[in-house]
Amino acid sequence: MRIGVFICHCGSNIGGTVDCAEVAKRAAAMPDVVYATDPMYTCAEPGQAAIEEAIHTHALDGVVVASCSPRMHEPTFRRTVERAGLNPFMFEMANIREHVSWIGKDVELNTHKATELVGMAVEKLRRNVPLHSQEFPVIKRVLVIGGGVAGIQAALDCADGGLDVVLVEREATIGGKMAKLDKTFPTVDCSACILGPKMVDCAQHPKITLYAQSEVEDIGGYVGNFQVKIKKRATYVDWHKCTGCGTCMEKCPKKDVPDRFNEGVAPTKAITIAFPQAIPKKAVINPDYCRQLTQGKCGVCAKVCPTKAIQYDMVDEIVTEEVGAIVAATGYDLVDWHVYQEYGGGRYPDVITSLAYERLMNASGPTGGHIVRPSDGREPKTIVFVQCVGSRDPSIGRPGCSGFCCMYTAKQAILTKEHIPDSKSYVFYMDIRAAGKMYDEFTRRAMEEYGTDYIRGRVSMIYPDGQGQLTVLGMDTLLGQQIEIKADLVVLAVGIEASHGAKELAEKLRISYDSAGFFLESHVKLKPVETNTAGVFVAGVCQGTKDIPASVAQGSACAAKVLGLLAKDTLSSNPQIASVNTLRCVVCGKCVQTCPFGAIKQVEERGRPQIRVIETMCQGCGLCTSTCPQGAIQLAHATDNQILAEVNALCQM
Amino acid sequence: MSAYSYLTAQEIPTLVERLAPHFEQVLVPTEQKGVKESVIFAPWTKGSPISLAKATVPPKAAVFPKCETLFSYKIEKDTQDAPKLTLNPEIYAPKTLIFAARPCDALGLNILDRPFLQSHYVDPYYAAKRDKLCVVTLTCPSGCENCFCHWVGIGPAATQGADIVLTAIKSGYVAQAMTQKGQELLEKCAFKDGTDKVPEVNQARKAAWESLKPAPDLSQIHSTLAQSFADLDFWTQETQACLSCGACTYFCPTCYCFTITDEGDAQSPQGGQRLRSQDNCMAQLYTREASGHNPRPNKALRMRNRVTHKYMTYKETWGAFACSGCGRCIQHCPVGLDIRAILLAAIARTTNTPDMQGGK
Amino acid sequence: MSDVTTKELRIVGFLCNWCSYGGADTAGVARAKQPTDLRIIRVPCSGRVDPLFIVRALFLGADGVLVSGCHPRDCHYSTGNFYARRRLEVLKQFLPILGIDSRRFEYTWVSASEGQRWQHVVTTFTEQIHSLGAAPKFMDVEPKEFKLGARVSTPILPLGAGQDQPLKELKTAIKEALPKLEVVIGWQQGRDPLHAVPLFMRKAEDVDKLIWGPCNVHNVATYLREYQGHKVGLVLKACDARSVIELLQENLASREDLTLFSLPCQGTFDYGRVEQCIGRYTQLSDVQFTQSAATVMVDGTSKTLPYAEYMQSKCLRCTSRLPKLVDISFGTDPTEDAKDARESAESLPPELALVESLSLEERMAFWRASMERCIRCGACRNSCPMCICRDHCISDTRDPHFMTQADTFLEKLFFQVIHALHLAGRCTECGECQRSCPLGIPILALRQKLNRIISELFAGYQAGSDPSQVPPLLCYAVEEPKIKEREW
Amino acid sequence: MVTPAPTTNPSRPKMQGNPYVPMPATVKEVIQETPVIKTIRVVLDDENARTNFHFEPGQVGQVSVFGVGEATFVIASPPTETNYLQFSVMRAGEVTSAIHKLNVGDKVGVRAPLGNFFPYTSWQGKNVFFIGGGIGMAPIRTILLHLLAHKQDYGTISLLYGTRTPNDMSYKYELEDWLNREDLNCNLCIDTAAPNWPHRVGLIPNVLKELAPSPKNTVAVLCGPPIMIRFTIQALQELGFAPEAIVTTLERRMKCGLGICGRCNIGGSYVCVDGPVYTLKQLQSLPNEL
Repeated sequence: MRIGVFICHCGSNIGGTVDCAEVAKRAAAMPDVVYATDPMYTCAEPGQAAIEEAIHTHALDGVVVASCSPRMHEPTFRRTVERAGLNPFMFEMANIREHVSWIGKDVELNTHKATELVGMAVEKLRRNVPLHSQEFPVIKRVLVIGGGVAGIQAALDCADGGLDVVLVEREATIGGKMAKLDKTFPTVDCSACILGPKMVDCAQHPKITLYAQSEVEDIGGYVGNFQVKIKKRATYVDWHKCTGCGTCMEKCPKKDVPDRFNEGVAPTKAITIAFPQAIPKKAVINPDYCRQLTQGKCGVCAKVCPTKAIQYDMVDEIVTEEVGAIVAATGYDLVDWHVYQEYGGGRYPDVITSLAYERLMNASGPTGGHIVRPSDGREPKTIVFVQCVGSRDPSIGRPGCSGFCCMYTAKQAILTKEHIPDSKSYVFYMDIRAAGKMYDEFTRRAMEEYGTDYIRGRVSMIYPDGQGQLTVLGMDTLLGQQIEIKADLVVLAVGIEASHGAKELAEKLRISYDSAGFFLESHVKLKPVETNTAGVFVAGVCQGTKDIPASVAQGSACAAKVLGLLAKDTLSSNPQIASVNTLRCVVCGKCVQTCPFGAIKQVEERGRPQIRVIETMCQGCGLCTSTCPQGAIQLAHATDNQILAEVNALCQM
Repeated sequence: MSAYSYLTAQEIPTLVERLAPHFEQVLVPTEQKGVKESVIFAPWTKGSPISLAKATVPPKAAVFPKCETLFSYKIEKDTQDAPKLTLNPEIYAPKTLIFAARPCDALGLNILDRPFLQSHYVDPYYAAKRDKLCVVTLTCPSGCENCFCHWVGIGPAATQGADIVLTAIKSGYVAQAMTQKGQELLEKCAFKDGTDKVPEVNQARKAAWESLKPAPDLSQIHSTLAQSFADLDFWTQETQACLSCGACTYFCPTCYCFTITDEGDAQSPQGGQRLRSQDNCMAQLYTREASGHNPRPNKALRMRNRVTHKYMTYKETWGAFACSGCGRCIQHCPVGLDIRAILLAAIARTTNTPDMQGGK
Repeated sequence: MSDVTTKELRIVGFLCNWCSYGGADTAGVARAKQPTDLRIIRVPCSGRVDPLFIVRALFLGADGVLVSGCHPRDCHYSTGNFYARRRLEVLKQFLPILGIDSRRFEYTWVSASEGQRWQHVVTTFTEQIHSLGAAPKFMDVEPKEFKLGARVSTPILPLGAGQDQPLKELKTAIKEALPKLEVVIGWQQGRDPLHAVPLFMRKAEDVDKLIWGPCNVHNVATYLREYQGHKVGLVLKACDARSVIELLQENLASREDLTLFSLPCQGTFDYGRVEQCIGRYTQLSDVQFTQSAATVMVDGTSKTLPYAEYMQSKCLRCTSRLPKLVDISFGTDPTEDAKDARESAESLPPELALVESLSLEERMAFWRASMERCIRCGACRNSCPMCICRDHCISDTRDPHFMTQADTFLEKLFFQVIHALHLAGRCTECGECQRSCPLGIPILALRQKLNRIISELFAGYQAGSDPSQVPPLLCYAVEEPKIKEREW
Repeated sequence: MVTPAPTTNPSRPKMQGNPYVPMPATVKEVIQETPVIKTIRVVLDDENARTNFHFEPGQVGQVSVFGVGEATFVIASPPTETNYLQFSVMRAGEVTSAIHKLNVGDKVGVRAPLGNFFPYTSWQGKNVFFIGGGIGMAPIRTILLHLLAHKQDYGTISLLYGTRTPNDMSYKYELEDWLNREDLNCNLCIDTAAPNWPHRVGLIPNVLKELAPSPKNTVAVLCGPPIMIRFTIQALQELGFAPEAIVTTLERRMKCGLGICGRCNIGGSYVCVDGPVYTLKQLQSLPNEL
């Protein structure tokens, strides 16, 4: 082999504490190195040109650059050597800036360390082989999981961009959490008025196929070629016939069914249409409560349905869709706040969540928009809002801020005053987080124009005073004194976590999630909607707390990414993948079992079992290589022999 | 001086002590601690205990080491000129004494001599060591359960291949010089003359012979095996229990398969070595070619190669068996595979007589 | 290449590309001063780190090895670090049995944003290695032998005694099953009545050769891999059955292909001890098995082998005398009689007890002395029922080139480490490796140690107990109650 | 007593000195023949070694890449070529991959000549029909060129060279010349039809049957992969060639090359010293271990 080594000074960044010329001199003595030099800025245009020139002049077939982190410039230099006719993988980097010159001042030690890092890179490079990508066709369809505002936005943008969209929604209607809200901050405009048209667009868009009351059962395949199994849960109503007239719901004799959509504010029936603007506006029977389904007698809805849409023998159905990309927009659920015994743990009917409070305020909610106490239906006059219930609380494992509670609490305080002008609202808060456009102004209005009392401190105890009111004990940390408020209604700003079932979905998508269940993006800043599984994107709160504008922005961002990805007719596979040496493989299947991506399969070839890596699915983690006892499956560019060469080089230096 | 010396049992260490100054290395059977008793030929230093038991591992490593350097190589770069390649052959051949080997061990050395010294090429590594080797054997007092030295033409009291032969008698040991080299050494040791003990020696050797059970006639075994060669069912049947581990070959005093490998980067500062290591013809990889083609892909074919090499092809080439009947392959086989049983089965197969179970 | 003489120690780091390598970059960008000793090898994922790399580095003279990956749940490859955590924890606890201080190896999690944490990790680990000093080199340790201590001795009933009738029934059953099976593997008498060899029954008359007794040492499950996909029968001791179960766990055998026969077993001979007692002999004419001992006639002398003294130590500790998984068995299950064994099963087996009683330096000396006599015959490997690679052992190839051909004790010890680590969570402790070693090297100690580590870490897991269990190193848990991850 | 050692034909060139130590050599030229075959031309470093080096066509050499190991290849240049030794190497294992990475000026080692050679003197006055399949063309080339250099001693010289695809043909730079030579009846074939292929199409045994060379006073010499050898021998026998008129070379994994280490033996015949050239008649006398 003929290797060229370039020891970058990076101005004085490296040159200041590493004797680059000396490193180059020592590198020249290393095996297979035929050329070594120490340019000032290797990544700059003249630096790259010098590499290209050296490749030609010295007939190099491999290049080592010792400079900054490969996480920074490896792609740059790979392109450089490729321009000069080398395979981009005949290149190695030694990180002598972040790992050497910037973390120590001793020139002698640094020079020594830099030399050894270069030595390792040379030994690795000597075992590199050219790697080549493969092209494969893509399916120009996208799956959006979750029909909240983020999912709706992503679906609409993708569909408008010309892609076929499959939108899967777990509930009977799309709209997500936003559909439950009354007004939105900081403009206090009607949530339904701005979301509703988008929901209708979704339903009517010729390129969008909507599966409501459905879940993703299984995902196979890889970027460009996913096979998705979708479970359409039985609705017991033939949606082709159902007109959404609501007669069934009206006549259903079962009246004590908990209402998920209304956050349990009031009971509902066993056959329901979630809310008047639901999309699709179709009835669904709750099989856990329906008398016909649980006891085998009733059949009222079937009798009253004008279109004979009721179908008690309906079963779940699995449909398979093939898509090229997936957007996950599964949103959030509230933290289980019942762990807070000091707030009653759910025992007091007049301590409610802010989401339930939204349903109380909402004109299409069960109270028709009248704020009343769940316990006695009276209008509350003193309302206490408690912030950070289940947020910023490491004791329950939820150390993070939920992001939007400060803002909606201000909104709810304002709306409360507008609904009940003679009411008084108190807000217990830790810090006010109002960092968005017009946000701080908005909270100020809540305080200044609407007379909401903001008390900095936590509520230590809520208990009924025995006379129909709740005693709220808290601490005003600014005044340093105990506060006691007699409240008619307490609204808890309950923190959020990833939607229930998100972890299971993450495993199907083969993406990571954090302790609150939020999906992990590929890079926190630079790849906020990508994930580490190619072709899978995340939008909205499923990735982390965010408000409506941010969710919508992410929905659009995902659409842009998907449109960009699927704009090509073919994709090229990552060549840094595992491959099986069938002469050595004993087909024990341990790699198949451990592969995080299901990218390794046992197949029959000429009647004999063989292990095969699906090139487009392999992500290049190398778990299989360290699992295989024979060393028969090797990850290209990080083979056992390459890593051993580095170990040997290090330990024998 | 006589060719016989007499020494008491207590004088065995003295004998080694007196022989030792004439050698750079003295290998004596040494007992090892472990979960079972084992005895290996280990370098002797004054005071080290000497076991007179038959060693677990034959002494062939003295001439054909487990692993030896053929030469070291190094490529040094020169920016101006062409790179410089240096090859340094290393022939390590200390003057060595093997003490208290058994007759089968000594015969084993003779069997190794032919391919290494008398074939198309003289193996310089083997030749150098063999040339400087002196062998003192101890005759066996009796046959033992695994041995079958008398099947292959020697016996418990055979003397071939030894420079000095020790025989235990009631009152001690008699050392008999068998070669000029042995005679000179024995003289230097200056023990009591043992000529008068010769009848006792002969009696002890005779007793050893008499302890043996009759051996089958192996004079035609090469043609017997040739007739069985193509009968794959036979070989498959006989090797069912084989685990292909290779204990039989590594513990064999006559097996001389080896492999050659390079270890170490030629361009590294320390260079590298081309090593020759004992290898194992029972391994699947032994004959597999880079293309994946393997002329001996299963254990039956490999066992056939091993057995026919020992009793057929070596005999056809050299006129003798490549087996000294030491029985280590039987004793150390994890599944007790018995090469005697294979030979008897081959005979039974061609003569159509019933299989002599277990070879006894 | 070391032309700088400093007090630097050799510390090797394996960092995953996505989190920890980025974390180290972040520390660099923040100019977070760190000791210079560490040299970083960039790997895609902590799951890529083969524990053998670490042992190799330590054997080659590294003074410390650090592995750092993404925090659990944050893995770029979603689950790579979960596997890494299990493997690396097992390795860390395993190192001391070799004589290596476990503090020379650490693994931790650092994310790409945790520059400060990286600085802390490097500084702390480097200080830890400096406080330990340069690693003692195996090459500098004088070989030293140590003798095995006395073993727990439990009264034990012989496997041969009183089994005549069940054996007869078993033979009949095998003959009945034979037409549907390609072969049934059991034991027959070997070169003399004291030695058994595997028996391959294909015809009814072969079945008459079947024996059942304390000489049936071989684990016939070892042959199962050769017959994968064929209908075979196996005559099993309870311990052999565990190997079968483990193979089923790994999908390397399929239950419907197997017909499992057994009789209650009460122990088999430790031939190392038997040979010590009997010594060299010319002829062994007869063996009588009674309730408590076997009497052997050798060269005209009668010798007695009381079972309690001459059984394999695994038999003295055996708590289940009839396999958990069996199709056809006869005789009564004497497991109840094994109460004493249950107690002794808790104690350390003699090989492990010996090594554990030694200091780290003595362990190095012990392994050096033991492995120096190894002649790499491969009997330990090939007789292991779980050694599935067989002809494709990683030690016999240069692709990958983990081992050299050089005949040094360290290479040979490394081979034992490979074998042991490849068995981690899979070894049923049948002891065939050690039994097969012609040189009596107590290599079982390494496997025994690993099994105890695995059992401690993974809720008492024992390989080969339940065909539906997944071996612990082939799966993971998001929360590992027993793994105390090192958070510095 | 010990029978006399196996005798080597005294006229056969043999390795001199310590037979395990290669002669240092330098790569002079590297030719990419096909995607998987490279030809290297090496020059022995030592002048004495160079002048004293003689070999016969068919003899093999062990090429060392130090640090990787040795592998056996036929010396594919004719003995008349004194400027270099040529080896054509198909990439398969570790050593061959290392050879493929060699550059001009790199150091290698050569242990040669080893083994026997083609018994060409016994072919004088006869027609010779050469059959080369794939990489098996390398040994054919050396003997073919040797015979062409002494063509007056032989009858008609024919060649059938077949590969899987046109891309797999080695020595492309010579083929045109061979096709045009008057003194060589050169036939090329590939397994399946390919665009712009003007020559024959079909598997070697089938094409051979189409060509149907007369066995009369003719020797057939064939080299190639084991499967091709097996079927081509069948075809030759069908055409009426006698076992002693069929000459082939065997490929075995070799280490020492000296007839000791025990890898390459077929029964008692060691391919490294008794081979690689065998007549079918000789092979038939060996135990059937092909």
